[in-house]
Amino acid sequence: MINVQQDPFDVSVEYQALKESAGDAGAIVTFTGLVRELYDADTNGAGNVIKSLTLEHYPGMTEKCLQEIVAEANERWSLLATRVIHRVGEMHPGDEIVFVGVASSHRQNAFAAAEFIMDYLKSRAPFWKKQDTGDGSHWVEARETDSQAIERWQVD
Amino acid sequence: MINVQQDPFDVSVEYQALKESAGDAGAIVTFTGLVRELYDADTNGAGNVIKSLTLEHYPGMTEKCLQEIVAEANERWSLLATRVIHRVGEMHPGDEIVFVGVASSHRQNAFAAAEFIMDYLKSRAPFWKKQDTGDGSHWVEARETDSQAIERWQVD
Amino acid sequence: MLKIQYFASVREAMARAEETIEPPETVRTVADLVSYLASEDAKFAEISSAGNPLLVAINHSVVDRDAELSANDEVAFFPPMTGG
Amino acid sequence: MLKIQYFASVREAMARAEETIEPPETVRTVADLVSYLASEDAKFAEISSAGNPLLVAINHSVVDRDAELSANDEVAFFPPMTGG
Repeated sequence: MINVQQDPFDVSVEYQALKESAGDAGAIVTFTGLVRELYDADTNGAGNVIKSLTLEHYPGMTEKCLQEIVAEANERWSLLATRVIHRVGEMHPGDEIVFVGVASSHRQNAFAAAEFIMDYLKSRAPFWKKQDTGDGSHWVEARETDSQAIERWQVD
Repeated sequence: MINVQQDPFDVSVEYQALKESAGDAGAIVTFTGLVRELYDADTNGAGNVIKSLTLEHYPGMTEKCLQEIVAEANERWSLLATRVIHRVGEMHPGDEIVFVGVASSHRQNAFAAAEFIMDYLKSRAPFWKKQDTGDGSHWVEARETDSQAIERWQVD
Repeated sequence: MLKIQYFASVREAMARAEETIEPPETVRTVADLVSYLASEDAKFAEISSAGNPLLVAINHSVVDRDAELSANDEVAFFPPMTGG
Repeated sequence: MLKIQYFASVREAMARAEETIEPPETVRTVADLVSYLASEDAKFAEISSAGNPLLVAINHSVVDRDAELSANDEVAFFPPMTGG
């Protein structure tokens, strides 16, 4: 299940849905990404307090891209269920932006698949963040570490 | 927070507690281990349907061991909050046995720390599983893959 | 006819989200299209100048500059993704 | 005086969870203790025979066979862990 939505989501609802649709799962890994109040020095909001974050996406391409990432994860690891939710629109510190949940028979597969989905989502899915620090807003720059993160998943 | 308990736990309560105690977290990873009905051919319950599972532990050593694992994870990755719960006693298929939750500023640290804690918990914490397949019960044998899993975390 | 879309910082710089254009027949690849748009619009010339990471998608898939264009393609320009 | 504890399959095979023993003074290391217990109890001899993975902890820490024992140590014997 893949959702791109304005509305907040509820991690407990998503966990239960994952558990119920997974059948005989031995391992469930969830990742939740949240809006942080303080951005690091290595992003261009260096040390600033974030008042709000606006997420833009490319409707149509986003869903296609997330489906491809999840299909690839299903092919690499035997997954019993997956859920990916990404919010768009305006959010504030403490808000949950993204949820990735994976159920599998074994923990190694569940961990690997959840991290794989997040790594590809970060660098390949067409989402863009703009942050407002109170004295003007600016687009978040892509992190070098995020494009490097997907290299280890690449099979020659 | 580390708990070894007979009682079931509630993943949503644990997630919320983690989020609240973490402060300005950017990433929360949770792992939940569940009792599977069907064990794999590579364990000695080969292909059998599990009726129940009984978890024994070594009170005192278990808590000490989990505290050491969590302390090591905190030292390696900058974590904002961790929660580890392991149930003991009798459980049934679908029941949640173990919960590991980690909050951090960045996703890579949260994923690595959660998987590290689970890998060490599996091979180093004194828990033992006995499964009842209806025609007698037997102790689960340790998996080679579990003792191998911790090798990659070892720094020379 | 090509449907052009702009996203995020590119959309703001171009001051428009989309447009439909009819480039000359010599425009066959993404590289050709980028040169053509840069020649038509100073803003696009700046956005697509060397050193600025500009991604291109044709019909919802990211492509290289040597990808070929077909009639009625949807071509999107945007900066590196920063979701998650 | 040593407090000995047995867990899981080892506990079942020994048919007891714990006991307090007073080994002879020649028992200085874990290896000495294993030999001594094996000489006293055929069940322990089987459990600790070559090929059977038997772990040992002193005062809640897993140790090697050459670890030295002290008076009043809590020594536990158990199979490889299978939690999680």
